[in-house]
Amino acid sequence: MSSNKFQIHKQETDQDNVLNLSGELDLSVAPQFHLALEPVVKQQEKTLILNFKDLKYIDSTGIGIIISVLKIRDELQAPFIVREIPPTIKRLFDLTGVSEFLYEGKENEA
Amino acid sequence: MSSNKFQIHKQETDQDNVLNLSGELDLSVAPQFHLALEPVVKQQEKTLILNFKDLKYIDSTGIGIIISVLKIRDELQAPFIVREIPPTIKRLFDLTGVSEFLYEGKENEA
Amino acid sequence: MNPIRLQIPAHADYIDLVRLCLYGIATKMGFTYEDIEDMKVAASEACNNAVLHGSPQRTGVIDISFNLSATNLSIVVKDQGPSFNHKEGLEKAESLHNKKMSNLRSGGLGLFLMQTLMDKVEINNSNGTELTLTKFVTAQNSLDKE
Amino acid sequence: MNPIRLQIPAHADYIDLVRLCLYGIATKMGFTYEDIEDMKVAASEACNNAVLHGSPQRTGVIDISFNLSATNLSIVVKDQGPSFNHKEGLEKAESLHNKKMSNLRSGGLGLFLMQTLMDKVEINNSNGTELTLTKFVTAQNSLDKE
Ligand SMILES: Nc1ncnc2c1ncn2[C@@H]1O[C@H](COP(=O)(O)OP(=O)(O)O)[C@@H](O)[C@H]1O
Ligand SMILES: Nc1ncnc2c1ncn2[C@@H]1O[C@H](COP(=O)(O)OP(=O)(O)O)[C@@H](O)[C@H]1O
Repeated sequence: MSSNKFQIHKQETDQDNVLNLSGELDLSVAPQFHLALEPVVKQQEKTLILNFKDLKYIDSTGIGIIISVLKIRDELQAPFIVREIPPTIKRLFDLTGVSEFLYEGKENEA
Repeated sequence: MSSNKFQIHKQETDQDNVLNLSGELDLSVAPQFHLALEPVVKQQEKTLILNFKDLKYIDSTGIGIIISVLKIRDELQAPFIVREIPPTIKRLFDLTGVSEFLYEGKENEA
Repeated sequence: MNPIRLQIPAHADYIDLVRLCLYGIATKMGFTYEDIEDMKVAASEACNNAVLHGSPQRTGVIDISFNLSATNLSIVVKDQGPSFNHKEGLEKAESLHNKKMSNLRSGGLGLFLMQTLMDKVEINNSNGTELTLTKFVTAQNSLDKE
Repeated sequence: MNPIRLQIPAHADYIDLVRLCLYGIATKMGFTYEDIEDMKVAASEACNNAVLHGSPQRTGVIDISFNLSATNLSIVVKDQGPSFNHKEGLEKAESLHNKKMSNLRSGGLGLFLMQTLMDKVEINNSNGTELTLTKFVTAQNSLDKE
């Protein structure tokens, strides 16, 4: 089915791998998110950045994937930053407690 | 129920009664539309103007009400103008043939 | 595939939910914006009729089912109301073109619009009214398979 | 009043239709934006579980019903799958607060979120899983009667 409900726009620099997420991150698009993470999640030398600015929806499926990224990056001692989390999504990060493990970076920061 | 799915904003001048329609005009809001028309549809001395600019949806319920307005205004030989019909709504007016009976006025015209 | 089913009280207040669901389904299937708008109106006309003519006590329900295939979407609208002469209804349904102002009626455009906006309209009247509205996904926007 | 019913194939692709319907219904009832967002997540969590745990062959369907009253909305999500220890599930559901990174699991937040985001969560496991999520319309945005 082609609903384009979730998009990932990737930006790569010498220092960072940035994934800009937009749309609805739910169970149906989890495979798509995994696929996009696969080539970057184990790159220790680059900072992995998830930008949530245009994300409209997330639930425990997406939060679960973020937790798995957190754990992999932590084990590798590799930098991982989240950015521009909209209020409705921030609320879910806070309620679930995943916020406590996330490092929120500002633009121009790696 | 309070869905505010359909709104009518009325503007009255010395010459005109303008009803600006917005939202979805369907069966559920037909009584609301009738109620708004009631005090103006028989005022012969003023031009009755329906502005469709912000209307997002119409079906045969709304078109039927417009036909009844057309007939009343025709019998009274009173002026009736429609304005700023969006393409999707114009298409339905054309398909049903109601377009042939409507006089489309421009802004600044009564 | 199993159809998607929606059941609403036979009351005008809930018909917009049918449009909302239809929008979600048709978007998934890759229908164009114009086709989606056409289907929204046709499905609403069917539901309007089910509410106005198919639910004498307005206490009933309307069953809508959305049957998805790779080539088309069929929307079935079912009420428990009395039967009517649907063959004649479908044949006589007509627009206002070439009519005189004095001959216009404010009703009677529902079946006309359904026929005009959809590719196929079928009515089964054996037990309540079951109206099937079909639209084909046009070639340039056909279903992307996963 | 009769509930509004939605039936979808037990597949992740159709869960967004539940959110769409819920959005339409909750808007009508006068729920706040934040309450609607909360219910969308909770209902999706219930549907996710019905797809992942309640439909072993993924050939089944999920039945959702929306029960509207003047004071609250109850969303019932029903699957035909195996039963589970839902008392323990509900009691043990917890957030990640005060955990160590090494103890984090990437699953297990669904029941916690449902309980946190809704006013009431009930599970009936006698025949498949029937999960009822209830949210009260708060005073300042209570249902406007027609
Ligand atoms: N679901 C239905 N149950 C009973 N009668 C129906 C149904 N749908 C349509 N009809 C009959 O067909 C007629 C034509 O329907 P339609 O073209 O939609 O126009 P309208 O509903 O405005 O009269 C209706 O007036 C009604 O007599
Ligand atoms: N509808 C269901 N049918 C069967 N088992 C379920 C259902 N919902 C939840 N469960 C069980 O409860 C557990 C906890 O659910 P949940 O908190 O949503 O987390 P998760 O689904 O991520 O494991 C699931 O792992 C599953 O074993």
